[in-house]
Amino acid sequence: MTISVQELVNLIPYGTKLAIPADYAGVAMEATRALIRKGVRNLHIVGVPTSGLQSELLIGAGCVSIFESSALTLGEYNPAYRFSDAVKNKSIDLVDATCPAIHAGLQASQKGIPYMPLRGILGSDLLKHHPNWKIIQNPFSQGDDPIVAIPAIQPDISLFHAPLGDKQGNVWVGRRRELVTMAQASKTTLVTVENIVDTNLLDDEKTAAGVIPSLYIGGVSVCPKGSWPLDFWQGDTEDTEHLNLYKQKSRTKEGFQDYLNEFVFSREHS
Amino acid sequence: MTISVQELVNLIPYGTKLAIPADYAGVAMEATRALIRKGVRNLHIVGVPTSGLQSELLIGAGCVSIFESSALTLGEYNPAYRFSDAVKNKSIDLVDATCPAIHAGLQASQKGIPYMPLRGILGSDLLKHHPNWKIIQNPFSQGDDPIVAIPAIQPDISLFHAPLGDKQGNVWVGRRRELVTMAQASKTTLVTVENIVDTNLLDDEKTAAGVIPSLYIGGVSVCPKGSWPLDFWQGDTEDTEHLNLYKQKSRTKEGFQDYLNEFVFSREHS
Amino acid sequence: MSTVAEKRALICFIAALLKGCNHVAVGASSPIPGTAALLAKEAWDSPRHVNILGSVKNNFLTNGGQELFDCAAQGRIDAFFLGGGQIDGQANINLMGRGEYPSCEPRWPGTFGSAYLYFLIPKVILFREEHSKRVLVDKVDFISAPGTSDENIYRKGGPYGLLTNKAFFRFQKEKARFHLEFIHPSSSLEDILDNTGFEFDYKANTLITADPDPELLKLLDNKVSSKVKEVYPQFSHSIFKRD
Amino acid sequence: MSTVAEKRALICFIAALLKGCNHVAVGASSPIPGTAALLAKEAWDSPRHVNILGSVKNNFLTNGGQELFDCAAQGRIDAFFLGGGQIDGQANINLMGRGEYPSCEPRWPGTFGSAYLYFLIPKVILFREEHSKRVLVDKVDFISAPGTSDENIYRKGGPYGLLTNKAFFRFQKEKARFHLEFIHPSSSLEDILDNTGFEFDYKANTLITADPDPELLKLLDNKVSSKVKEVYPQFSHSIFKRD
Repeated sequence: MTISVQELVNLIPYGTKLAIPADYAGVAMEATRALIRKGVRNLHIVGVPTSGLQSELLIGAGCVSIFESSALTLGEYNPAYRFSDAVKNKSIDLVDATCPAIHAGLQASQKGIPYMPLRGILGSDLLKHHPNWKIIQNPFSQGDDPIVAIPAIQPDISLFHAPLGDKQGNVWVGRRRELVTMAQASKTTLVTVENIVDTNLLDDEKTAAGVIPSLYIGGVSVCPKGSWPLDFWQGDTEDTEHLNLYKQKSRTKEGFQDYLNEFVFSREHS
Repeated sequence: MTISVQELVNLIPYGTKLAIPADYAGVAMEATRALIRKGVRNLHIVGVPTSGLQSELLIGAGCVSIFESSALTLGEYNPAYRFSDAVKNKSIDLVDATCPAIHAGLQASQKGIPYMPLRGILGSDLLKHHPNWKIIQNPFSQGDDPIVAIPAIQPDISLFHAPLGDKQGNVWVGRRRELVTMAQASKTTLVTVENIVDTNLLDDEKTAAGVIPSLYIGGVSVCPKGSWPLDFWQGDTEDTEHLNLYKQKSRTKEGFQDYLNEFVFSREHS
Repeated sequence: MSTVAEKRALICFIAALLKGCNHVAVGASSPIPGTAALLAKEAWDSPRHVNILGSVKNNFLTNGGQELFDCAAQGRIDAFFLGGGQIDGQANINLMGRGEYPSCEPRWPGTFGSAYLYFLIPKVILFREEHSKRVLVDKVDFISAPGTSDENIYRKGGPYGLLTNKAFFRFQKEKARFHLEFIHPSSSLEDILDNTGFEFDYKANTLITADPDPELLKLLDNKVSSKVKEVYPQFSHSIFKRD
Repeated sequence: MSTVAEKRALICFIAALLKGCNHVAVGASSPIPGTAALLAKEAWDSPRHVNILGSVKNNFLTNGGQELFDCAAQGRIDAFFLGGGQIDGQANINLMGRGEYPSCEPRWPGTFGSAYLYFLIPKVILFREEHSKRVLVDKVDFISAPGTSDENIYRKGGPYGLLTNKAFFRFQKEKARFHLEFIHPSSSLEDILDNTGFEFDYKANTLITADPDPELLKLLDNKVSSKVKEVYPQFSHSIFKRD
């Protein structure tokens, strides 16, 4: 029941509101390269709660029109030159948030509620610029008690990389439970996995505890080392040399184009 | 680092707001009997989202002043005579809710927010009688769009029975994730477990996915078959004979007192 | 018609109602709907997903007790079953108790998730075997969950119909009123009029419920019985011969 | 004072600030605070719980990315560290970028969780090694998270102090102003006045930061270094000799 990475990304049309996880939670980098090859445009990225190289590549390749997240960080490899450029040139719209607000927006969608109230944030300049947040009064407080209402964020698709899938279409994400929230909050979810197991992941209560059931999954593709060159919490560590190379190349638009030509357009892993 | 069941229930004072799970999620029945022996009074029970024999016993034994839940059901062994009697005699205060509202109230406490909005409920007579719920307007809707605001439910203590604990104080609850919500929503959590393992449950990512970390746990007691006579999702099935006996005995106040004398007061398992 | 045959006919009747659904959830102590859902999955692979709540083996939810409700709110549950100690002609249901709340007598267990799921699951089938004026009343004493809501109320779901051991009523949302659609062979229009406490629409020539498809019954015995045995051991004992 | 010795002194200084905490959370790319938290746990078993975010091994959270924030809102995190491309005299921090938002130049990664955690964690230690007028400004260009809030704002936490490679300032909530508490041995009051872009309170005889306790340094080398190596391999290489 699995499909190729190419078939997987063909399920992501122009203009998709696409939720992707932070670098530590399993990023579908191979699928991202396939997405760039396919030439997708106008993505509304939701980085949960932040994003990294994946968004940097998509933005640099011109696939993104809206970037909604709490940060775009390459960690030790900062700054993200293509992102910085896009910000400077206003070639993408920014929806800058704070991590718990991204989580709360997804949880509101998960629960089918229009919004979730959230403490904090008041007095942050984020509030001045965010297009959707509202300050409301806490209805249970006698006195003046403003609180921020975070409207639901419903992505069209969540896309990530996970350690295991099974033949029934279930996916194991362990304690990366933001992926569960993302899957439930989104209309559907596409996953690349390191491996497909022969058993049903729900049959063993130990693995069942970390499973996203097939009900929420719209497509699974087997893609070993699918998060390269990023590290994977249940797999390889990051490819330091490659990331340093990226940092060098991406300083200029031309260098970035060279990088894409060499590592994205000329390579079809699946 | 474990304590006896007696020591565990000594951490539950008079007047505790006590969250307990539904029968299918692991009920600390042995601890409940110890609690009755100790003679606790004025409990505010929060049945998450329903309760069964545990509340029936506590109510019958006079330990409860408020019962807040979506149902008290003995399943095939209904009706719950002691509960029915208490309702008729108004010897307990009822806070009748609906399952997702109990979950939402706990999730609001877990997230440190004053309330969570929730769809449905409007037009149910629950709304007329619930002391805390409010109808508010959805701040993101242009038109008239009433929605129920469920205030946070913060229990003093959550009490349940789980399959495994470890020496670091972590507890494994697998996919019974309402127990995670309960633990995070409550000021502290007391647990009886079937067994303590020698390894750290967080060391293996398979088990880690189902762990409540020790940070949230206030006491663990080893108590094999701690959910008897109820069934346990990772252990024995229910003791049908005993539950039929209970049903018979509990028809009258005197029969119930006999039952307590025989199965609660005369037995100290720990 | 024997009770066993009646139950088997109800199972087949419900199975047919579930055709076309993707995901059907069933309460733990609802053996007839549960068996029907398993049968429909076996017969048509529709529903594709059947979730028996309270069961460990036949429940694929992994996010705790809240997931069922979240899943319904996400529009990912297509059909569900509700009962009630009282059901009235506007499809209001009462799971709380008879008499004036809070001192109901008898007090039933409580409202469970009905006050929520009734709003969010498109096809809620009211199922109550007992067909009497005690259960099917003109006005419920307590509305656990209302059958209809005003236009301004967010409501994605609600009652599809009411199935008893005498008949099947289709609920007409616009009129907030039941319409008698099928009369089971063991009953009659007079019997139904005599034993229903609410008014409903009907035609003089209301159809008799068709006998269950023999192929479906065969499938039930040959393919579904072992699964039913796992989930509802006692019930399975009562409806399958070779136990 | 060498850079290595300076970093080791900062570690010991922070460790002392964490004494008395139950649970300290540290960002993945904060090796000095992370090492300090591990050292304090080793030295005093206080904090009892240290959580290094982004790490698999040294992170005991199991409920996904949202748990850190929920945990803070529950009052279960006692201390945390924040930095900032700009920090001003009212303890406002800017992680967004220099210039006028949205076209910041440079644009930094973004606000992360600061706009939330600053309100909810009692002891937030601002830590930024670079002590310059570029970083310590009079007014930040963008308030990612405000240092203080009006009385009516729900706020359980906020800035405790600001530590740089020149000094430690204590934050005075009532005055919304920093007070210079310690000057590191490598600096001086003049140096600090020259390199701080905001006004702050100080006394002429401000104390010099004490040298780190040799016992604590010994513990760092003997007991904590192996753990640090696991979490921050490159950093560990730079501060421990026997690598």
